[in-house]
Order: sequence, then C-alpha cells, then structure tokens
Amino acid sequence: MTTVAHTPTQAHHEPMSFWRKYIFSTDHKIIGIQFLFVSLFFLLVGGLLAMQIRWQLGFPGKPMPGGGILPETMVVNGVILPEYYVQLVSMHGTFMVFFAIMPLLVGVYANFLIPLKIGTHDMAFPRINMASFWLALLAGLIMTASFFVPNGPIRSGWTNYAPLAARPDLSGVTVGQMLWCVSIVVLGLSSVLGSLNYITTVINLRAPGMTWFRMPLSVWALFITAILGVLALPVLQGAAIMLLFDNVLGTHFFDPVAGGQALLWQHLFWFFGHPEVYILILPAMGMVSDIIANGSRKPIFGYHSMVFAIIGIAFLGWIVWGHHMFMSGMNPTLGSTFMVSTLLIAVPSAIKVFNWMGTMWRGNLRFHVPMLNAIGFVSMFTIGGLSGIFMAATPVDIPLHDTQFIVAHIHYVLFGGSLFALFAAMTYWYPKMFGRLMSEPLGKIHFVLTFIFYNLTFFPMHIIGMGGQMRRIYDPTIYTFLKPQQPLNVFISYAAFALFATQFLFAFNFLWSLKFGKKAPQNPWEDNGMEWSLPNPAPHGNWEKTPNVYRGPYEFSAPEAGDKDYLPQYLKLPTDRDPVPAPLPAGGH
Amino acid sequence: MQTPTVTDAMRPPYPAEPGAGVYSNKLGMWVFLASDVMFFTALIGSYIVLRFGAPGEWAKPGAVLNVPLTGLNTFLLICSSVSMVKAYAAIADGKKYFLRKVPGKMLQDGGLKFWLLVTIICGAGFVSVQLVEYIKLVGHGFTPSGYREGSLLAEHALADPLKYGAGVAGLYGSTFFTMTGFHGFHVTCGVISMLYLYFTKVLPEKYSPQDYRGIEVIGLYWHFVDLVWIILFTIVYLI
Amino acid sequence: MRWWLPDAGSTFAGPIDTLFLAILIITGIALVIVEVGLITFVIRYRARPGRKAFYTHGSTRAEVIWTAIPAVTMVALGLISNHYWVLIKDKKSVPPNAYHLGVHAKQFEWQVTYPGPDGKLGTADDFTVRNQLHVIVNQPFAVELSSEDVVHSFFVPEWRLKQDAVPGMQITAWFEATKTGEFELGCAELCGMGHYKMRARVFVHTPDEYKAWVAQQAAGGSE
Amino acid sequence: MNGRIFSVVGGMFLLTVCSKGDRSAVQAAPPRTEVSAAGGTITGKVKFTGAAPKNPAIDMSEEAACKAKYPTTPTEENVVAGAANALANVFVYVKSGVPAGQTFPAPATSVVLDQNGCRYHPHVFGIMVGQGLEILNSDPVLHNIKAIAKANRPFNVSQPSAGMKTTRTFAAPEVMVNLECNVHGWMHAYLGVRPDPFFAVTGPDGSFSIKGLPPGTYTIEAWHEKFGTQTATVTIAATESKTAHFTFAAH
Repeated sequence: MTTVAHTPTQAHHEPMSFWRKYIFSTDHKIIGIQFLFVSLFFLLVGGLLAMQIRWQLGFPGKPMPGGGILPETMVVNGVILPEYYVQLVSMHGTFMVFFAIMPLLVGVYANFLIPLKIGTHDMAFPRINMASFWLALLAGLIMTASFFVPNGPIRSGWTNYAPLAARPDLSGVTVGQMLWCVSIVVLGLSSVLGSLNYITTVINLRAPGMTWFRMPLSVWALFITAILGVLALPVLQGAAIMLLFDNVLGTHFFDPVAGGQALLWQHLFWFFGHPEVYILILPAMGMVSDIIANGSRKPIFGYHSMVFAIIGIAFLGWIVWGHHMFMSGMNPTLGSTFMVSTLLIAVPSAIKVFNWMGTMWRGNLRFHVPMLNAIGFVSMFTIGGLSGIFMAATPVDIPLHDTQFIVAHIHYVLFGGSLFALFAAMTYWYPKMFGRLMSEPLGKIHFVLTFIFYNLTFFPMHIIGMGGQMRRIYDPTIYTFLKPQQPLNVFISYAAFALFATQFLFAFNFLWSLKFGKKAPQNPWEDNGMEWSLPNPAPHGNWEKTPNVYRGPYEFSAPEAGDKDYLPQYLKLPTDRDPVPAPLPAGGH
Repeated sequence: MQTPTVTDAMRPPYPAEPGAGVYSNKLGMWVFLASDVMFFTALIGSYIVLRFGAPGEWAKPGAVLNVPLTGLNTFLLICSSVSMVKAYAAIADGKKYFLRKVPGKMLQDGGLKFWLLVTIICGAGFVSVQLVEYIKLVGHGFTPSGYREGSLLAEHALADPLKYGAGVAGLYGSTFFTMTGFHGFHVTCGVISMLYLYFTKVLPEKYSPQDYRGIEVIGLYWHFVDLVWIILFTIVYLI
Repeated sequence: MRWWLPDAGSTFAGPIDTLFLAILIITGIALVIVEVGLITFVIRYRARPGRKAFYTHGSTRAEVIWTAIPAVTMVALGLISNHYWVLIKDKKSVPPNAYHLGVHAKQFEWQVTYPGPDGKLGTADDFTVRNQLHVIVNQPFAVELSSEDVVHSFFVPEWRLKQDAVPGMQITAWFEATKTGEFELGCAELCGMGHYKMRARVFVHTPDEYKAWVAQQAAGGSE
Repeated sequence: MNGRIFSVVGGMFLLTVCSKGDRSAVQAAPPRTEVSAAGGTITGKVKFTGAAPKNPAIDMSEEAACKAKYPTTPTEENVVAGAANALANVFVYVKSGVPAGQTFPAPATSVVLDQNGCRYHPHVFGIMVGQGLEILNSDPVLHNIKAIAKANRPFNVSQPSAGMKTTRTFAAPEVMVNLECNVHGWMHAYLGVRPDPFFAVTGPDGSFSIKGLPPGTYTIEAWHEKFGTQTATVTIAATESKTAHFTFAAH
C-alpha cells in the first residue's frame, strides 16, 4: 500500500553476480553475516591472546608450549618476554572490545535484526551500511598488522594511557602505536556510519502499526546503543588522532614537559570509555529481554520501565566516566560527584534484572539453548553489576583499583554478560540467518561447561584482586604478599584453558550446522517477532509488501490467542483493523 | 517484488506514527553532524583544557598568526554559506537552473548551477588560503611541535617570550595545527562532494523542486563546517 | 592461601574494611535474592503440558519497590563513602604533624627522598634511597608523589593506599602505619615492560630504630 | 545458499591471516680488504692527577640473587683507579687518519656483554660496525638492556631469566653508545662502535695498545665516562711502535 520510493534494485530481480550478492552486498542480512564471521575470527584471536596471558600468570618463567613459533622479540627459549606480555594484555583488550564484542553485538545484530523486526526492506542507506562493514574489516586488518611490524603492537594496555603511549622512547613501540591509532580512527568512522544508519532506519522506516512502544526491547536497545555510538566514538577518534600526532608530528598534547597534560588522555578516553562499555552491554540486555520473554511464554515484565531503564543507563552513562580515575590524581571533590552518579547508574541495571525475573515469574519456561544462555546472562550479569558497586564506593576503590578485582568485574559483565547473550542470540537467530537449527544437545553441553569453567576462571579473580594483585603484571611471584595466592593464579589458568577448549564445541556446532543442521521450520521458537513471518533464511529485500503490525511484540499467552501461547505481531485477527499510517507532515519538507 | 510507485522522495516514508517528519537523507546528515560535533568537542575541549592548564603565558593574538588575512578568509567562508543558501533557494523555489534575465534587476536571479559553483569556488578559495597560510607559518618556524630552533619565530620568541608565548609554544603549535587542520580537511571533503554533486546531479539537471535532497544535505554539512570555523576563528585567532 | 583483604597495616584499613564488608553484605543479599529467585522460578515454572503462563504486563507497584530500595541503598552508601573519601584523599585532610617524604617514580624504580636529620624536606642534608621506604609506626607520613616519565601508581596493599604518580603533577598522599615490620610497595599503573618489577621494600620502624637508620644513612654508609 | 557463504567466508579468513614476515634478513657482506699483520702499533698509559673520587656504593639488598655474588658491598665503576693513579676503562681509538677507501671486515666472533651480579662485564668496550654484540644474562633476575644511541637505532630488550642471549649489531660508527638497565638504575655500560679495529680499552694498569696501523698520521682520542676526552696525534712511518700518554685531571 505504501512503499519507499527508492527500494533497492532487487525490485526487478535482475540476476546479481556472486560478488554483488555475497561480497559487496548491500543487503543488511548479508552484511550482518559478514560481520558475524569476521568478529568470530577476531574473538578467536582475542581468546588465543588470553591463553598466553593466563599461561604467563599461572606459570611465570616456564616455557610456553608452542612458544617456539613466535619470533625471538616476543619469546626467548619459549619464555614470554615482559614486553610481549604487556603487548598481549593490550591486544587482548583491544581485540575483544573493539573487534569482537562490539561488532558482534552492534555490527551483526543491529544490521540483521533492525530492518526485520521493524518490518522494512533494508537499511535507510544500504551502501553506507556496506561501507561500514568494509571499514570495520580494514580497521581489524590494520590492528592485526601491528603484530608484524618492528617492535610489535602497543604496550600500554587497551586504555593506552598517555605519557607511555605518547613517547616511543619510553614504551619501545613505534609503528605499532601509529597503527593502533589509525585502526581506531577507521573503526570509529565505520561505527559512526553504521550507527547513523540504524538511527535513521528505526526512526523513519518502521512498518505501519510499528509504533515506538510496539518495538521489541532488542530494537530499543540497539537504537539507544546507536545513539551512544554516534556520540561516543568521535571523541575517541579525536583522542586517537591527538595521540597519533604526539607520536608522529611531535605535538605535545600529553607531554607534561612541554605543558601538555597526562590526565587529558584519561579524561578523553573514559569520556568515550564509559558510553562504550554501555554500547557493549545494552544490545545484550535488549536481546536477552526478547529471548527471556519468548522462553517464559509470558510478556516482558514492565515493558515501559525497561525502555526507560535503557534510556536512563544511556543518559547516566555520559556523566560517570570519572569513576575510572578516582586514583589518577584528579581533584578528590570530582571523585565525590562521580561516585554519586556511578551509584545512581546501578539503579536502572537493578530494575532490568528484577524485570527479567518478573518475566520468568509464573511463566511457562521452555529451556531451549537461547533461554539457558539468557538465564546465564541474568545470573552472571548480576554478579558483574554488584561487583561494580565495590568500586563505585570510592574508599573501597582505593585498594581495589587497578587490581585483578577490576579484571574480574570486567569479565563478569563482558563475558558473563555480553558473551552469554551472544551465545543466546547466535543460537536464536541462526535459523533466520542460515535456515537450519543448531544442535540442541550440543548447545546445552556447551552452555553447562562454559557456565562452570567461566565461574571457575573469573570468580577467583575477585579473591586475588582483594589480595592486591595489580593488573597487567608479568610475574606476580616476585611480590611476597602475592606468593600465598599464587596457587589461585594457577587454578585460574587451568580453568581458563578448559573454558577456551569448551568454545570449540560452539564453533563446531556453529560450522557443522551450516550444512548438516536440522532444517528450520517457519517459526522454530514460536515467537511473535516480525522476522518470523519470513521464510528461513530470509530472502533478499525481506517482504514483498511492507507488512502491517497489529500488536506489541510480547503477546505471549494472550487470552485472544486461543489455544496457542503466542500471538505474532504480524497476525491479523478478525477483530484487528489495518493500521492507518501517520498523516504526512504538512508541505512535505 | 512490487514495483515501487514513485512518491515524493522528499517526504519521509510513512512511519507508524509521526516520527521526526524528516526524510531519511536529511535525518542521516543531522545524526552525522551530531557525531562531528562530538569530534570537534574533543579537539576544542582539549584546547581549552590545555590552554587554561598551560604553565606559561599563551601567545598573544596576532603575534604568530595572520589575523587580518584569516579574517578575510572567514568572510569568504561566510559568503560561501550565503551562496549555498541561494543555491538551495534557487532549486527549492523552482527557479531556473542557470542565470536568467530578470527584468529590472541588475544581477540576474541566478539558478542552482551558478550559486553552487560560487559556493565551490569560495570553499576551494578558503582551503587554498589556509594552505598558503600553513606554508608561510611553517616557513617562519611555527610547527606542530612549537617554534623550530633557529627559525625567525624562535628568535622573536627569545626576544619577547611573553608576546610569543615561548614557554608553551609546543602546545600552541599542536592545538593550532590539529584543530585548523581537521577543519580544513572537513572543508576539503565538502568541496569534493559538492564537485561530485555538481557534475553528476546538478549539470545533468537531475534535481527538481520535488526532489533536491542532495543539495539540502550538502547545504546542512556546509553550514555546519562554516559554524565550526566561526568558533575556531574566535577561540584560536582572536583570543 | 589468602582469601581476604591483606592484614590491616594503617589507620585507613579499619574503615575501608568495614565499608567493604558492608557492601559485601548488601550485594550478598541482593545476589542471593536474584540467584535463589532464578533457581526457584526455573524449577517451579518450568513448562508442563496444559500449563499456561500468567498473562501480565507487569505491576508498577513492583517497579516502584525495586527502584526505590536500590536508590536509597545507593544514596546511603554514597554518603558514608564520601565521608571516608574526603578523610583520606582531600588535601586538607593531611595531618599537620605529618612527616613529609619525597617519592619520585621513574621507569621501574622508586626514589625516596628523606628529610635527613634536620627533619625538613628540600634542605641540603636530604638523602635519596632507591626502592626503600622507611617510616615510623603510629606517626602520620605524607608522601609527595612525582613522576619523571609515565604514570605510575604508589600502592601499598596493607595500608589500603593507592595514588597515581602523574608526570607534571605533585600529588600528596598521607597515611599512618599502625604495624611495624616489612611490607612491599608496588606500581599499580602499567608503566612499561618493567612495570611488574617496580617493587620497593617498606620498613615500618619504631621511632628510635628510624632515627638510627637516618643517622646511619646520613653518614653515607649503607646497611 | 549456505555452502556458498561458508566457502566465501572461509576465503576471507585466509585473507585476514597474513603470513608471518620473513625473519631472517640476510646481511649482504660487502667485499673488504684484509688488515696487514705487520704495520705500526701505538701503546701508552693513561693516568689521572689528584685524588680519585670515591665510587658510590650500590645497595643491592633488593636483588638477593645479585647481592649474594659479592663478599663486600659492590661499588659503581665510575672511576676505576689502578696502581700509581693509573686510569682503567678509558676507550682509546683512532679518531681520524685511517687512509680512506680502506675498509675492514667485521670479525666473525661477536663481543660478549655479560650481565653478572647485576653489573655489566665489561663496563667499557669497543665493537666494530656489523660485528655481533651478544648480550648474555647470567642473573636469574630481569635485566632490560636499553641502548641510547643517536647514529644507531636505539633498542630496548628485556631478559627476564638466566641464560637468555640476545644478539644485536650496530650499523654506524658512534662513540659512545650508552647501555643502561631501567630495573637496576646503577647499571651502566659504554660501547664504542668503530668502522676499523684500531681501538683499545685501558686495563687496570692504565695501559693500552693499538696494533696493525698502516703508515700515516693519526689523531688518537681517549674517552672516559667521567673525565671527558683528550686527543693526541701520532705519525707512523713504517712498522714501528710509538707511544702516546694521556693524563686526566680528576674532578
């Protein structure tokens, strides 16, 4: 009835060459899948780096198995060198945050889900969307290249604090630092282009009937995340450019000798940093809300408060960055204000956790693999959120800052949070992407093993963090106050190796089901989302005619549904009237 | 796939309820400009923090930088904004594409082709003046890392450290070149995109009063870049 | 094996440990509520044939409850924490009778400057020792932190004291050791390849031991 | 449809995993002339006047492994005075006068710099351009060797455990390249990089000898880390031995 004037060229089905259809495709679903495979590769790279870190912390000074293949600038007689260790730590953080979790959450699921869930053909700007992927891949290649340049990659942590990162003579890193900065600028551009695409699509291209409060929480979360991305990434680009100029042009932004300020980098980085960590968790929260509602066969508990909680988190996220810098020599009164805002931001997260539990309360719980992972997310994210409160209370942050306690908090929120949600999301929308179902038993085994090994790996980190083990130290055994807890380091390393091995179960399940997975029925999870009105895998251009939306996304076990316990948004009941699109704005401008 | 009926591209697609009421290209450009505002906030914010936290006295306005020439240059950029508005008005109000005689009016009422060309020329002029300014400054010894030893400026700074802000010349150079450099980069991108639009859309007269989105979007970008320059000119050159 | 915070070694440790315990209890309760809730829901409400989920869109009363309780707890926590934060970190909280030492952090070592017999820092008789911090027990000390190259962080776990040493800034951190003996000072901020090796020994003396040490150092000998 | 995606994306994986750069950059050995075994020699003694300043003691109590290697408290080696005011650790080399066009092959054996007892052995030494410098760590303790050089590329290598060996070469002549360890602030070594073998370091008795010099007039320079440099000119007619003495003023 109403169409967008410039639907993509697939309108008249001229046969597109292999290259146009799969490599340089402008179809949001193909771009989502491209992001998926590239991000999973970088997730593997990040994991390999983590294993070397765990080897060094668990067995300092002992030759690492397989260490021989590394050049002698990194490993001598199999023993990891300190400069390579700080490179491992820096690159593990950089790859996981920028090239694994962020693209997996935003690159894959914003691209794949938004047009499908709001009932439109494609993104507002398909070509820009394609550019966003290729820029992200380019950024990843530049960052990977920094391993193979003289002096290797950066050595100043993924946070890249200034005087160390700005002075090659102090850090010993030359080309690697420049590549990091360039890669971050390119990634920033890719992320900004992607985010402006998602924002325009959600605002303008919603199907008739898909009002703001009929949008599923996953689309709300991805929409708010896109806003965070559009406003946060450019600040990091600016900071990275200043750092690049400090290294290359001899500028003095962060060089205290010539009047620059070392704290300036920390302020810029964390002003971006905190919205960034909410970019890393909000999409996970959104997708988990959808999956838990589906698994519980029950409408999400408190839809409106969940939406305002997401908006609350996003807004507060801009005024809390100082809690990363309580110890940095910043004025203590600033510490007090940032403490208050940080403590307040715990409230929306609490609201979300209780609402997820409210959804499961008196539900009819189906324990498919996505639901298991979603429950894993809720239980683990709770620990992550609560351990954040220890650092929000400034006096308690004094002994805990920059120790393994912070590392535990990061991994409980990022691994226990985003990665569990990603396992759920990947399994949940796998049929929509590839038309086949991932194996259910294998998925369950993977979940149980991951849940166990994950906790065995990261919970003890709280303990050694309380004991005072500092972050990013190459060999904890040279400190007498750390010797008594070295057995915990060894234990964590073994658990981490087991956790890494378990992930191959998921990888095998993922790749094997591509070809041999069970053929997926039309609506395998019996869900209400708009995407399930399309065949699996969804065709190019999605719907022939823009569908209508008749109700909210969470009408599970609705009385009108009769015997079935779900009521899809696109299903027209006899009592439903076709939605009339909003009147056009006057004058057309 | 249903054949797309050509509706007025300028209207936003029918959102389920009154959304922003802005067609997608313009909304996309507004969001991009928001991200660019954050980018310049990072640079200008750092400039302010560095300047107020600077240990020594900042260089006096006009000591190193050529304020009159840049003032003229700023005027040139403002004119290019005015000509951009004229170009937009020319196509939005259905005026002819090129110059047409208007009885009794001295300057014909120019169309899109004329005014967009004026904008491009002014923009390119601005960038080239800035480039010449850069070359002259570097020649005098003003580099991103401060005053080059043994250069003309270095001697001046020795002679009168207060006026030339000798103590914080490093910061002065760094902030000046980064901010104005990236602004210049944005202006260059604007000029290139206008040239691209000029040859692929304006000359073949693809725009019409029903659909002139490209002009409006590039106009938005141009006014943004002009606004940023006005801020930059004030805080870098004038104070 | 150590399972808890290091032993208390300074006047800060008491309040910080109690606050840590209080937060542990609050978060512990919240954690138990969530985890036990999840487990009971998983068991009680699992899908059984013929069962239908309870159709509800939520209840504002519940929302108000689990917004107000966390908010009130957080504000209370904030007020208590701020009291100790100002006590520890505020410049005006440095006790007037504190002994001042100069700690200069450099890539991969701590250079500690002692006031020497005349007790005043910055006079000719000051002497500097590498990687050794000597203080008197039950006597407030103020450490003036400076850094030569990159950001380091002065961290003594037993004293619950951590403060970054930032190049270009002079930051004072005060403490009052309550236990004699030998402890360790580590660097908590990544400062390059030797970050892990920036270890200095900390000696908490009785007043006369300290005087003897200072005299012996001033005479130029080393132990 | 899936098969295609799978194979395509597999291809992309290979694209992204670039092969490791080629490690062994073989150095092309330029053709060089042999040094005539006969030739002149320059010997001499280096003394200093005044009282030898006392070398500050090093407090190695933080590195038990190094402290154990010293019966008495070790001191820094700023001024190593031998008998009768003889000055050791003076780097004496031919600054100019080597007939142009004559190049000397870098010896195959490399110079060994040993880190033992948290000190560099030798403290001052010379090396030829292109000759290997083998840095050995015989302490079970982390040392990082930071070479501060202007003509050559600076490097900063770490050796966390005993038995580690790192080899470096220097491409350009430079007097002196400073070597230091950031973990032990007192560790310093000085390394003179010369294109020719005509250099020597004075022993405990302050004597040095430079052999194999073709006839010509040479300016000899003596460098000491604390007392600065002094020069002398010597003319070698045929295969004869000349002497050149230097006296530094102690300060």
